[in-house]
Amino acid sequence: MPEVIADPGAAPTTGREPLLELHGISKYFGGVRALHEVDLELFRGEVVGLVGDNGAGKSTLVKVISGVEHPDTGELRVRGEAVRLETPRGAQAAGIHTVYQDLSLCDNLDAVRNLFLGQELAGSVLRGRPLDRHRMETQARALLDSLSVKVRSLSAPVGGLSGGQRQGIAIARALVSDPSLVLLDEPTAALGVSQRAEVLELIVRLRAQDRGVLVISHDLKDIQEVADRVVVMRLGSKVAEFRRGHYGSGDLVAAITGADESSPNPGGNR
Amino acid sequence: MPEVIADPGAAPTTGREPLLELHGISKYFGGVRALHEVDLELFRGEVVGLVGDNGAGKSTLVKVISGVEHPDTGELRVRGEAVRLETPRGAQAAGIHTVYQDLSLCDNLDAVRNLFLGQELAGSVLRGRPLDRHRMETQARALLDSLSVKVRSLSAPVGGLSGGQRQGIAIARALVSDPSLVLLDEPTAALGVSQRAEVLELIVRLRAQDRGVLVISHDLKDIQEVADRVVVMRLGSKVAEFRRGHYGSGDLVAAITGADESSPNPGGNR
Amino acid sequence: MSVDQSPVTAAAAPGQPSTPLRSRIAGGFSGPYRSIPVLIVLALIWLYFYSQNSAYLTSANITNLSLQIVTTAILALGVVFVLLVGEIDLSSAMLSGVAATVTAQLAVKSEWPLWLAVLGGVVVGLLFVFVEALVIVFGVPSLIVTLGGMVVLQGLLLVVLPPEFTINVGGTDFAEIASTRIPAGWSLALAAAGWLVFCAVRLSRHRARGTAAAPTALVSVGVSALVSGVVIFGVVVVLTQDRGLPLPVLILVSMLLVGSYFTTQTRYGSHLYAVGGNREAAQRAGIPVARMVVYSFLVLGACSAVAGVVEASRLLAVSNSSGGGPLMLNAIAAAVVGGASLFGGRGTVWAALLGALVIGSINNGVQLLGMSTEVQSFATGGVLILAVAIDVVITRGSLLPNRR
Amino acid sequence: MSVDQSPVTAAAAPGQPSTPLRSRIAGGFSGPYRSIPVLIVLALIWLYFYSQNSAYLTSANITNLSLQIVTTAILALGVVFVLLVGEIDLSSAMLSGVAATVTAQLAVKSEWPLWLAVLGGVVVGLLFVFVEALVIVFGVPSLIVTLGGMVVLQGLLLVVLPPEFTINVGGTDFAEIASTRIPAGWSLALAAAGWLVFCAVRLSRHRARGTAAAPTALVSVGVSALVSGVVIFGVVVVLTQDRGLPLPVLILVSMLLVGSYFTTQTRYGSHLYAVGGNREAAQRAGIPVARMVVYSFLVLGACSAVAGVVEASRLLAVSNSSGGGPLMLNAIAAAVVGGASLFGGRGTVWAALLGALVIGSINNGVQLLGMSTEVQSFATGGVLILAVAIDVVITRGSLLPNRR
Amino acid sequence: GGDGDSGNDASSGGGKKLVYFMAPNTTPTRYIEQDGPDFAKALESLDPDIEVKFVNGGGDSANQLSQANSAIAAGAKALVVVAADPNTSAAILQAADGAGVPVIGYENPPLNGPMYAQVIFDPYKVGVQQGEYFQSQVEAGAFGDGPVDVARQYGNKGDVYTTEMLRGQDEVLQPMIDDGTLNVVCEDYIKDWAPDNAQQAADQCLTKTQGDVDVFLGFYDGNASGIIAALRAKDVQIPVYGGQNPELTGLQYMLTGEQQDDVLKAFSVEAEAAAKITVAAINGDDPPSDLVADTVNNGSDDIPTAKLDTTLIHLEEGKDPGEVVQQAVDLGIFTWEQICDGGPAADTPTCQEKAG
Ligand SMILES: Nc1ncnc2c1ncn2[C@@H]1O[C@H](COP(=O)(O)OP(=O)(O)OP(=O)(O)O)[C@@H](O)[C@H]1O
Ligand SMILES: Nc1ncnc2c1ncn2[C@@H]1O[C@H](COP(=O)(O)OP(=O)(O)OP(=O)(O)O)[C@@H](O)[C@H]1O
Ligand SMILES: [Mg+2]
Ligand SMILES: [Mg+2]
Repeated sequence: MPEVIADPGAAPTTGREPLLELHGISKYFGGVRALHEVDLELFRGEVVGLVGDNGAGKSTLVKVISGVEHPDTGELRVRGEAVRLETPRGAQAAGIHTVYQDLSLCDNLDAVRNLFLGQELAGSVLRGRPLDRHRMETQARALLDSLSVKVRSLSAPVGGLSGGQRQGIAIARALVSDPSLVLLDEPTAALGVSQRAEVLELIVRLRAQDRGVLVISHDLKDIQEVADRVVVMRLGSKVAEFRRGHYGSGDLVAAITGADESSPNPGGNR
Repeated sequence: MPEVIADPGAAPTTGREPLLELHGISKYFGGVRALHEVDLELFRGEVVGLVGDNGAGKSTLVKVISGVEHPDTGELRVRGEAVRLETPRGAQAAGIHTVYQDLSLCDNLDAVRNLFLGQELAGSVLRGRPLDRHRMETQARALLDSLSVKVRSLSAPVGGLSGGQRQGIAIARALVSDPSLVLLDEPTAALGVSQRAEVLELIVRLRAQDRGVLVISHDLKDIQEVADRVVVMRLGSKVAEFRRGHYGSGDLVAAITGADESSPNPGGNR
Repeated sequence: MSVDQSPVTAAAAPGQPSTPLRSRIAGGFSGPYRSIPVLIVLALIWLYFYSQNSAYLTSANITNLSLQIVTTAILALGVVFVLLVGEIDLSSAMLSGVAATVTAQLAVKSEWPLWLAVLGGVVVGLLFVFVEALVIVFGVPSLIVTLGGMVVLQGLLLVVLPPEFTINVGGTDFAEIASTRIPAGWSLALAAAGWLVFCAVRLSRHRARGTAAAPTALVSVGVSALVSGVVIFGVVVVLTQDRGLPLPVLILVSMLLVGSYFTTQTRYGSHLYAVGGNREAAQRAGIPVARMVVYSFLVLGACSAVAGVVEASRLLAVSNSSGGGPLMLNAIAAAVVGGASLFGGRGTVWAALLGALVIGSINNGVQLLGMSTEVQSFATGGVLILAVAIDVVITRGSLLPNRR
Repeated sequence: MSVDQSPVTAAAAPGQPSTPLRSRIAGGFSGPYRSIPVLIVLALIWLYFYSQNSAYLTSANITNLSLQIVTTAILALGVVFVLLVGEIDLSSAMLSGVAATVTAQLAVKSEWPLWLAVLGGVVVGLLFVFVEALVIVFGVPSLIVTLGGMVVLQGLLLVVLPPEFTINVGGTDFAEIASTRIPAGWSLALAAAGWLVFCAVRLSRHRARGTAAAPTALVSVGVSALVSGVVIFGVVVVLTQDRGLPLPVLILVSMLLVGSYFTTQTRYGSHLYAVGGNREAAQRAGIPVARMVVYSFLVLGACSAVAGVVEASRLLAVSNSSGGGPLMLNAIAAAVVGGASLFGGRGTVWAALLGALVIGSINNGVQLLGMSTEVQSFATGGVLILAVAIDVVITRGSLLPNRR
Repeated sequence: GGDGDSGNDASSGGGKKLVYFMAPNTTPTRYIEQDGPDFAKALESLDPDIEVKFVNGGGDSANQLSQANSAIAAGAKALVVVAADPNTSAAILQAADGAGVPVIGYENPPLNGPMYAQVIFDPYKVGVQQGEYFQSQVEAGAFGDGPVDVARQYGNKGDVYTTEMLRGQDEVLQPMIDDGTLNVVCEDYIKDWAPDNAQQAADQCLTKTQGDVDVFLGFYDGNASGIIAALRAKDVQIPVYGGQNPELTGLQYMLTGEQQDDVLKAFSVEAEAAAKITVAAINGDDPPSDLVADTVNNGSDDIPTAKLDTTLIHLEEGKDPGEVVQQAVDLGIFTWEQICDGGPAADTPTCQEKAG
């Protein structure tokens, strides 16, 4: 049972149209029910935390929003308009940028090319869209520095970079475009202490720029720190929603593990 | 400068031969110096934490110990005997088991096959080493349950599993063999709250079984909790070593970032 | 904003079943059920050609077909092993010619006993691929090694052939490999034995699960026994109509069964798939990757020698054109049509049989219709592509391409 | 415990240089420097054959060689594009035959102006690969589509050929494509212009870096200008000895330059590598993957039409054998020898030239030595494998195989 | 193996006159095994100062062209060319013409260009010969009364040789087809002339007609051997006609009575003729007029041509097949040892006798 359902009328987002609305989204993989009738709203200038146990369906939800996976049922609205996001390209056109849990980098390309993948700074069509390598490099360095990501060579294939460096590049990509909604799937998992702080900083900055942010993390402390609203998923369903200040860590853990419910864990192995 | 160098003579490991010794290990990737003259000792029944910023060389060090990468200089001793670990197979034969940061799972195989990869329960050579699928499945379920990892189907390819489920399987592999030394490279990065607790629990259990454990993590709280000794790396060099109870979080962070040193950060971009 | 976004016209109805059929189908055709779509495609091909010419499904033509595909299928079996570990091969068809020539030399000219001569051919096949595999393991791409190997084998074929460049094996023991027919009685007995073993294994597996085994599992054992029985006996009855079961078919089936056992039930098979799926991970798990690559090439070598011997016995001769022609590409295509991936780690040994059947059925049917050469080309190429396209549609359960 | 562990006999000396040479070399041959080992191998091949027969390096033979490889290299250029996005192609050689036949029909029989006829051939090439690419994008493996396409094209060739199955282009404008020689003066002027543009671009790039540009970077600009100048003028001088620079060579070089510009300097090129490197990631980054695959096939179609026209003009005729023979496998092998990967995302367009040069040099040399057919086969296959093996050793900077 | 090849030494014979014998591919055995060595032997006896080099085009015109260029560059005095594909070999002629090197076409000569001379067994005439013998058999009632159901197999579609032979066969057979004496139940072009394709075509023809075929008529011995393999596998007896360009299998199947006829081409005669013409070419003489009696237009030029005669041999009721095959042995095409060593003919009375 949802424990605290945010009442949009009372929220700080009062009267504003949601940037993103999901209604009754379900998704099956063969026999596995990854998402079950999930509803979600996200407003401009708001950070929503998405938490849940491993395999709860968080990444699947993100993939549905970013056009990678297609929901079996349900409806998706961007700025009030029902859309069918057929491809990630479509989602990007709708202003949605995603940092995926698996990073989705091209290991054979260097850091600069990965950073600007699909949004290269290029010349006119007439000249065959020549890359402005110099400007891209300069910007890349600035972006990575702003996240404290240290990459020794910007022109070496990212396949050889460390886990944290790779994650840093994936996150920095969100800064290249100008999205109205940013989805971050466990953005800090592989990051060092200072990089992690920079990313939390970044999230706050994105909110200040009036963008919507959906962030997934297993670090409840981080979530409590940055999220205006926390949505909890369990076994594919949304089970709870908390607003900042109206919950404690215990509430979150209880909702994640389903400890408060009398029924035994309906999932588990087999 | 190493801040607190453990004196083996005074350590709880007194008089015992180290399980693993590294002397002056260096490793270059093209022009990048990933490891520089690293020395390390690891004893039975000891948990050593390895921390450092992104790109500090932690994973490279683990790969050198597990036979994946070959050091350019330096010497490696297992149980006092100098060895050259040419392949991961060789390292395994020496009793070293590694959980890699990139998990190293075969996405096309199911959970059971991944768990027992290379150490399948199989019949006699005469019958062509038939797999004992039934026993493997039973054991796999038990292993995953012990880590609270919930995988709905043990016979679906792991390519479709969630990030945390995949990491759970990678860690559970360490329990299949009977290694004397376990290397864990950021084992909890993608794990949920309860799974993370189980893994910390597991590390303690491994120590109790008198095995050596080397664990890498960016979560300093976890490290402080389980590690008997913490080794700090920066830019490929070992810069500090602390023994349990002799340091605070501030010391760690300072060593990691090099904040205490007067010289400016020698690395960074370019 | 872009064509990719369109307003939802028919919003999903709320009352849908909990697991949509489509996802269930798509999920169901992975893994061991991957063969089902190919079988459907095969049925469509057969139906089509039968509707064009009813001679297509006579038992005589089915026997024809089975003999026409045997060589391709055996070679494709070897190719599947090599594809499984993520390598490719271009030399095995030529190798089959060389191995067959050596066998013919030994059997016909040197008058060795047939089994020893065949063994000689197999040894030649194994030796050659062993050298190739060593070079591949050293780090040279398999495409180059086997392409170079193919050129070398073209020369080798001229060397092992006698000066008159052909050995006619008609009328010798050698010719009987292809012409031997196992009488219906024996064939049925063999089939029955095989089927009983299959059922016994399934049942014992079921028992091994012990108390955990649900009654539904028992039902599934029963169903699979029934289905397999109908298929096995049906095929045997059809193929024995025409003077008995051809020996080459039995050879092919035995090789497939052995291959299937090793790839699915043993440690060795598990490692093959691991190497093809993620070579780095397999190596880190302590699997001797190089050795697995060598093993799979050795299987290829043995298969190609057997394929060459069967083909020579069917053609009653070896010559300097042995192993040439479209055999190599057909074998690779058969493996891929059957579901093996060029990128490694996917496919079963049955891919070899199914793919060869699809390709062979098309060739057989097209030729039966007696069209002109040009039209035959169009039909052969077009139907092949169409067949795989239908397979793709059924497998993913949707007409729409994977959106990219 | 295992053979993998051996006591360290010669423990690493403490006084080693900080960056061992081996790692530095191995690191240096990745990316744009990937071609250097292939060049070394090429030099070795040339040296070997020259030592066997000094006629090998006469300017006549070098011109001969350059004409021999042009067709393969142009086709391989198209193949590189397709390999870059992780697909494969088997049909382009046959397509080159069909496109050449169409061109010959239009130019010789219908008496269209040559450029229009060539355009017609190119359009045919583009149309055919476009259809193939659509099917591939739909989800059918490219191996199957292009194999089927090849069979269809074999029929199509018989259809587009006149009833006598050949068109003789000797003595027509068409024949002049291959026989035209650009006089030494013009060739040198062209080369000088090209070289100046190259230097200017490098210099302006250097300027663009502005204050950040170190003086060492300026030195490297100077060195690269010098080296490229020596290479360009050297090649032109050698190739113009024999009546001037052959037009086909100029066509090839122009296509390579355009291809190189697009793959390395433009957005389009970046996307090609991304699609080949990680298709899923490319798609998620918003790259129109399907469109990129179609584009790369279109490049292949254009290349194969040009290759066919050049080949027909060189042979002075098209016939039912046009596009057959070893051309297809040679083109794929050339791409792979030059450094492209069958698994996508690796290689440069220069791979086409270098690989074709390696293969062509071997063939040319082996033929020059006048060995018997068998020995020629052994030498051709063996040297090809050896050449790539040497390349592998130089590239990884070690004789030892990747330990697995 | 090809130990018939000679002149392997890389260093071109000091001062010797180089002649290149350019074989098309390795599929027909004769050029490597018979024509080549015979040619070299004949040439050597005519002029010991000549050195013959052998190259093999591997079935690819482009490859053959580059071989010709290499040969010219190496200082060849004459090229003897069996074209890999006559239709696309004009460039060889042009290159040789440009360098002033005479080209002697051989058996399957290049088209559409100037040539010194050529030696051929006219494929058109071979087709006529096959057709005429077949016609005589039909008229003799060898396949019973009424329309004769004949299954025809041709060569690779589009090849010059196929087109020419078919023209010859049809010259004789078309009237019979038109008047209903012959009923063609199947006709197949055999891709690449390959026996296995011939076998499959025969298989499918028998399926289609439910075995209702009175006779098979092929194009050469390779077709026949494929057809016979198909018939043997089905255990049916249908006569096979249309042998040509003898291969070992063809002569063996004539001994076993499964192949009815064969058109013999005396390779050694052809090689000798080519040798004589080559010597004349090198010496700058006209082609020897006793040999080179005709001219043939090859598309662009009138080429002096030596047309050699072919002999049709065939089985006959009551005649010892050994006698028939003896003619082939006499021409030096194969020896009895080769014909009788293993294979289907080993047990025939003829072989028992010859081997004994
Ligand atoms: N492509 C797929 N094929 C099959 N099953 C899938 C696929 N993707 C996800 N699943 C299943 O769907 C469920 C939800 O997965 P998801 O990745 O969304 O979890 P998550 O909440 O992101 O977990 P984590 O915290 O571990 O990342 C899991 O049980 C997973 O196994
Ligand atoms: N295969 C490789 N090729 C080139 N450079 C490499 C390779 N592997 C590692 N490096 C470089 O070596 C350095 C150390 O990498 P390593 O992966 O060991 O870092 P790490 O300490 O594990 O970092 P993280 O916390 O981000 O995982 C990095 O600068 C990385 O870019
Ligand atoms: Mg996730
Ligand atoms: Mg790491």
